[in-house]
Amino acid sequence: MEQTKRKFHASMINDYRAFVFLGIVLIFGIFANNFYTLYNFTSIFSGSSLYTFIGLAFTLCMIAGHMDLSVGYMATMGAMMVLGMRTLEGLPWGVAFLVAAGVGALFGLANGILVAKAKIHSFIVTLGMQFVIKGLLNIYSNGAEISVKGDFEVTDILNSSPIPFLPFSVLFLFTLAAVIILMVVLAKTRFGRNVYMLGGNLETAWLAGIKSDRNTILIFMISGILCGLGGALYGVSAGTATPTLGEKGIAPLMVGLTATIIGGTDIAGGKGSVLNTFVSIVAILAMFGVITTLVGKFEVQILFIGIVLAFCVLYETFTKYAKQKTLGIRPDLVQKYMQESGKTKL
Amino acid sequence: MSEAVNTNENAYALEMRSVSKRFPGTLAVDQVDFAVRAGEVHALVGENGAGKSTLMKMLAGLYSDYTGEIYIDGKLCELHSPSLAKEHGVGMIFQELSLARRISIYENLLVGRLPKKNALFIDKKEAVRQASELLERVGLGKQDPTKEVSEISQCDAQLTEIAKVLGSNPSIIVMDEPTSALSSEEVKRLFAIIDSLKKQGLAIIYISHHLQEIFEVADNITVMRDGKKVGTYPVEETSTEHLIEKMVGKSVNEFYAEHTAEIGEELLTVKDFTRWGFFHHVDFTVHRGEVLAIVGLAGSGRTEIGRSLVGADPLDQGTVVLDGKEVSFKDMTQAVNGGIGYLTEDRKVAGLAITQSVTDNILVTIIDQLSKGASYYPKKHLGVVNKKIEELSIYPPEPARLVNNLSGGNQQKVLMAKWLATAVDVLVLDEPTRGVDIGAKQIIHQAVLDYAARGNGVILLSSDLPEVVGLCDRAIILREGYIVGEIQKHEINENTLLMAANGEGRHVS
Amino acid sequence: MTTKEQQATAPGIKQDSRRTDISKTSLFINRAGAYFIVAILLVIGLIIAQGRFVSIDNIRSILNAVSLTGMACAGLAFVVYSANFNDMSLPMTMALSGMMAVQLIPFGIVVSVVGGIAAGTLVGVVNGILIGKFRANPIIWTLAFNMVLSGIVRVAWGGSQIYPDTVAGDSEFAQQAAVQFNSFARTYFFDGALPLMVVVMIVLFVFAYFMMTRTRFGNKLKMVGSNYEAARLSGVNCAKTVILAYVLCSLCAAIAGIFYTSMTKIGAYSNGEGYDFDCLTAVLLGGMTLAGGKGNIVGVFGGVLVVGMLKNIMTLIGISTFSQYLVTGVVFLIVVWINTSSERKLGRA
Amino acid sequence: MKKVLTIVALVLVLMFAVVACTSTGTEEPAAEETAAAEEPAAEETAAAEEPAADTPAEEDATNTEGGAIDIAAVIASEKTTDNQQLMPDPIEKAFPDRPEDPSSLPEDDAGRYYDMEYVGWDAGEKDAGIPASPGDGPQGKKVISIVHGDHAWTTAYEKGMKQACEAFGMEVEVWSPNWDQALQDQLIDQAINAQPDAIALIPLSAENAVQQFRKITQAGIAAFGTNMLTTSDAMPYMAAWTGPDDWAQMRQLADTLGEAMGGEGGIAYITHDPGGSPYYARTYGPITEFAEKYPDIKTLDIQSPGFEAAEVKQVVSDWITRFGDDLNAIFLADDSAQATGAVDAVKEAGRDDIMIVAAGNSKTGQDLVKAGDLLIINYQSAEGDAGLCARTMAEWFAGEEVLPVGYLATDMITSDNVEGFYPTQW
Repeated sequence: MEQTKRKFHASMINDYRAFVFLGIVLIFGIFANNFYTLYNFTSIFSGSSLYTFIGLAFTLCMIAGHMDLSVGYMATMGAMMVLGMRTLEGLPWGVAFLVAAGVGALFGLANGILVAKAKIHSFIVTLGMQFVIKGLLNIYSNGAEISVKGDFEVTDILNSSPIPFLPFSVLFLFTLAAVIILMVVLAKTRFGRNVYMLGGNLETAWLAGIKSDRNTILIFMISGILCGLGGALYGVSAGTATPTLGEKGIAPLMVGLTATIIGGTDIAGGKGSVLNTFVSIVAILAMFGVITTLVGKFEVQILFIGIVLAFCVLYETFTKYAKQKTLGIRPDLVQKYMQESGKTKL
Repeated sequence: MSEAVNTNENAYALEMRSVSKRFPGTLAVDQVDFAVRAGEVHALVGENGAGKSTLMKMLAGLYSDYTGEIYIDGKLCELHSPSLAKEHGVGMIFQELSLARRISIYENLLVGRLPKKNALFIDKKEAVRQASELLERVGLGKQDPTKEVSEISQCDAQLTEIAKVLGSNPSIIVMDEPTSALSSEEVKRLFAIIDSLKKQGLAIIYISHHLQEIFEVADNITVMRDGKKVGTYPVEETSTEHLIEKMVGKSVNEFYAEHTAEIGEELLTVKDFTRWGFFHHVDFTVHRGEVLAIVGLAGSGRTEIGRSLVGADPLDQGTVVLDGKEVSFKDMTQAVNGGIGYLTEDRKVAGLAITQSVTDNILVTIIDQLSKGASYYPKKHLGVVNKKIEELSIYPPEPARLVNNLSGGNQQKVLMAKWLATAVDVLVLDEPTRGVDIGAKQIIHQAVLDYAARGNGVILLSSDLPEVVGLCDRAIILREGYIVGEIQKHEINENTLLMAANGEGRHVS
Repeated sequence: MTTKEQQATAPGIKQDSRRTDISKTSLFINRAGAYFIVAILLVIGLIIAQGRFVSIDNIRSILNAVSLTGMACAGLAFVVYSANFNDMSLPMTMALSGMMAVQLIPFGIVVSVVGGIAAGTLVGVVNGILIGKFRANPIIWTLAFNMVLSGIVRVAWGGSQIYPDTVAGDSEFAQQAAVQFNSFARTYFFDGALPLMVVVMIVLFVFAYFMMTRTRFGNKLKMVGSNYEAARLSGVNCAKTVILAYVLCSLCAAIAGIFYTSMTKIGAYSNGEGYDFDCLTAVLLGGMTLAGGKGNIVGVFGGVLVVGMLKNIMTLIGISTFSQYLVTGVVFLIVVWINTSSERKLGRA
Repeated sequence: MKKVLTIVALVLVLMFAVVACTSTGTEEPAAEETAAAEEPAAEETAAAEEPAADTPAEEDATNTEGGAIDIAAVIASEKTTDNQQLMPDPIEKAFPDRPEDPSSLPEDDAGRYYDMEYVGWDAGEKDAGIPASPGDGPQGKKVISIVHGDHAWTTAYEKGMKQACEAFGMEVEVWSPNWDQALQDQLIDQAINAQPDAIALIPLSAENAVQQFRKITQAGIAAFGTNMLTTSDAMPYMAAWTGPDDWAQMRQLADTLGEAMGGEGGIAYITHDPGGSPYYARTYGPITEFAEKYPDIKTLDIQSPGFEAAEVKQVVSDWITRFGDDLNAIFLADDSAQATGAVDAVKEAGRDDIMIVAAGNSKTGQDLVKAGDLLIINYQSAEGDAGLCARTMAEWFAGEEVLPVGYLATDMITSDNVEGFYPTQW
């Protein structure tokens, strides 16, 4: 009984803390005026779109044991490309979106090759790639923002809520679709399971004949495509994009990273869930909303997101620190010893 | 042996013909012929470093540069990668578990070949069903395959590992020390499984130090020594004594010169030493000039005693008296200053900083002694390093060379040198010569004896029995975390040690 | 048999990677490190700028421009060296020390500087304890701590900037301290040829050099960085060593933060933004690797020089800010790639 | 486990402390420490309350008996920190005809930037969705002001906004997205959700503003643009726009500088963040002005090193090396960190002859003007910016006619008049 109870607590913090966090935020929402309105939730969900795409990409890489710091800039690239193709080049929307995703894939490919083939740490590769993308973006648009130039047709479609009485905009439905597709891919396909295996135990994966290089490159490419699409959707829904999109405020990269950690994805890889990341992002945005209504100050937002992240890191650190002490213990010897010594507790 | 093969009847499931594998500095496997029939459990025994594991890794496709020929079911195969070996029906169960701990059992079982529902998706139901089937075959039918590996016991993980190998439908299964983490009841379960596999017509190669187990489970036994095959014996025609004689060979007496130690006063006394779940109520004493061996099979708590003694791992109860003073070490810094050193068993993971130079590695234990205040410059102390390099004949004798660019034997010498450079009174040596060539082994052994002869105490934790026999003055036997006996110098030979560790023979207490 | 042996030596088959002989070119590239790039840049600079490049003015301007990055890099090198990736709390360490220093100006210049440095160093102590002792993930923890600090600093000062002369108020003594504080970044020796900031940067690098090579701390840090477990089991007090590495890192960052504040004459939470990755870039260019225990301070100084010279030359050629990002990124990736492959060839990775 | 619990407890305490700090600190940012010390237990209730619900303590002399506010009297009475008028009169601007195709004109032709410089004046009909003025005056009206991000300028703007709104008896909340476009979009959604009477917005992006103002108007709330210019597409969705006339101010600075340079020489530009309206106004404003009036002044280089003193210093030092005596003047888009860096670089090189002009109105800039290091800066009151916006809103609530685009007066600060602008706003 005691043990199941403890297990329950542990799993609440380990596996479901994103939901717990969301719950806490929702409770605090009671004190905020107009928090529980359809409009507010539509806005929270829509606002989560960009962060979700970035968070998904980041989580995917982290499950495989890598870090992709370039997600923020790849998303900016997506937003700039889709609007650039549409407004500056006059291509149809569909082609523009394809170009955005394709460019994302291209940079993902570059990241993947440098990580898998040149064996450079992903942290370094993506750090350098940030500068490269930033430079290219600025050169492409000459530093200026690109907008839909009054062509709000698709923007309006993205921002409309097609289902009555539900706070889901089309933009959010696309986001939700991406979450579900990635969840299915990770859970239901061989590739998805290989991602976990690569992060969990590279040697096992190798011994089992999983082509680790090819899979790593594919992971980074998917990350790029997600960012490209996420950025493109955001850019169109906002009607504009600037090259500085990925670096202002609490940068989208930071929100994605924080949500990944809060969602319980293991920093060393092999464990994680995109659903938890998604829930964390919604919770973070809801928290921003509550704080804005209650306090109205940005500094409190950054403080709270820091505290939540710090709390998760500390929790993980201390449990790991405590676990280290009993690592490798032999339960049969414990049992035997307890029987002999008459002790019931260690 | 191979000439006797008749390819039509009595065909070998596996035949290796004069295979060799060279590592820098050693010939790990030297022209070995080895053959196993289908439906046979073939045990492979030998001392540490005899080449058993290398031979089997060759079979599992971990080396692409072996020489010789390997026939599986009469066909010549090139086992240059793990996936090739798998295709040819070789299944290998490694000593260290190769399961991803945070991933579910069924995925570990079916890694790389999860069943598909259609072109896109895997079929989880089918996967779980297949996994359950596999688990059933190893007697884990009640286990839930969707659990994470980290949630199940060590024993179940070991059995899962076997199930994983079974999943690829091998015709040959290699088990490397499969019982090291199992209790005696669990071992029985494992043997029942092996028996059923045998009946299904699989060829099983079984590597173990537990001779008792081997007699229980094997049909034929091949003995290896120093990378060469000594011979193959049907189990009915041999005995423990006979095997040990073959494993040890005559070289032991030649190799280990007789030494007589001058045993001085008590140096280290350990009482009621307990870490729950690892070792319990361990008492022993080490005298000056004495080499005390703690002998036990893998998983007996040997290493853990050493680690707890120097504060590298926690301790639940017990007292340690060193040189008349009661001490308790919270970490290794205190232990080294207090006079106990610990040479780790895994030099690459926990022993040496292989990306640093020989100098840095040798001096790391004595930085505090050498430094004046905060100031310390390793190049000033090259004398100390050169002396150790000379003492242990580390080759090439370049203090600035990176450890990674040395051969395994010389790396181990560096590890030894780093502890000999200190002024500690007691040295705990955990497998001081694992995976080391004969030459290096001899040098390290001489260094250990010299160290003890200077009036220091040595605690030797080794599974290399000739080493124990050749070096130690007294041995205590550890089984399942408890001390079960003590053997004095005049009684020590490999025979008595092996028997004691295997739970046979006389217990002296 | 013979076919087997031929195959065993055929190309494409993996050989034992532990080499006993060492590739000369790899060793040269590895040793020369960032200075190889410095030399190339020097040649480019000489060609394109026709003599103006090596003028005292230009050299001083390059050094002056990198002095803040350089100060922070001298400290950050310890953290990278200890295999703890990066100190993401660097920006807030700089901001906090600057703001504390400005806030303490009414108590005199000495209290102000000491207080500012102490506040910054405190960040390092917390980081060090959590990462060195409890083994928290260095990236995530320092990132979280940076956010927390950022929040605290913004809340504590109400989101506003503070000016040394305003904080000083009307007191003559405090006003003088404010003037002194603002003059730190504007002090020159030898008739304007040698700015104080450059002197401080060089002093910090020399200090870091001695800390890393000539003290027991530095040598222990090398072992901790290369193999934490091996160092621990050799009796090295790893926790203490890592804590000290973080303390040194934030000490240098705090000094840089005070100069930054003195330079802008404004204490603000945004001081130091972007220094986390900028400094890491310079340190990695200087030949240190994330695996720890590799590279040296001389190399890091070279990396800092590369950053400064690259920017200088690009501005001299007239490359736009946008293209500068691109060039920096590409140069960084190429250098790191060469560095990684030479490390691998030397058997160090 | 104990340790974990301790940490949890600490974090919780910290969280409550923060809530306490900030909820009381909204009105007086500097006093939050004492406030937190005084009432540590009141955190939750304080947090739940509307921060702006506290009625202004100061006695309002302009309050007439009937409760209606005399807007003109309020306008006349309020002063900024630097003793200027908080709510100055908006200024109209004359505008020339629009060229055929501005984008075909060369970079240094003023016509090319016509759509930015004269944005809003010819934007056509206001959108029908803009609600009608209630006509019952500003009292008790709820206003949400969304700024662009945290900055010392913003703090001054916030102060001005609160001071002005309180004087009118309006409730105001100021929200900041910290320069994050995505977050600003979200804040707008939240603001709409809160159903205020008006929303004043400093858009982060001129293009995106169309979408933002459109959204507010479609929700039936009056939208007021402030400070940042938008594209003309956004103008129909605003009840009114107020703010500084960046282009005119830059032209004014350029004129004065051109005269000081004697109509010839080389000039280099440090820009604002590329892409935004200040970028064009503060770079191409002077460039086009010079092209028209002083064609012998040559543009040497344009760089965007951002707002960090060290970076700017490096760029300016490199310029001095590269151009030598050809460099006679530098035009900066910012008079604080950029000015500090540029002045330091010039001094270090001993090139006191280089004239530096900066846009902006910070304490740093004013100090540098006073010290003679900067030639001129422009007077651009942050509080006045907010004040004008509040005034326009108040007038609109009262049903008065407001200008569709109302500019702040353009003034320059030189060493002659700098003393009159102390103490500075930020």
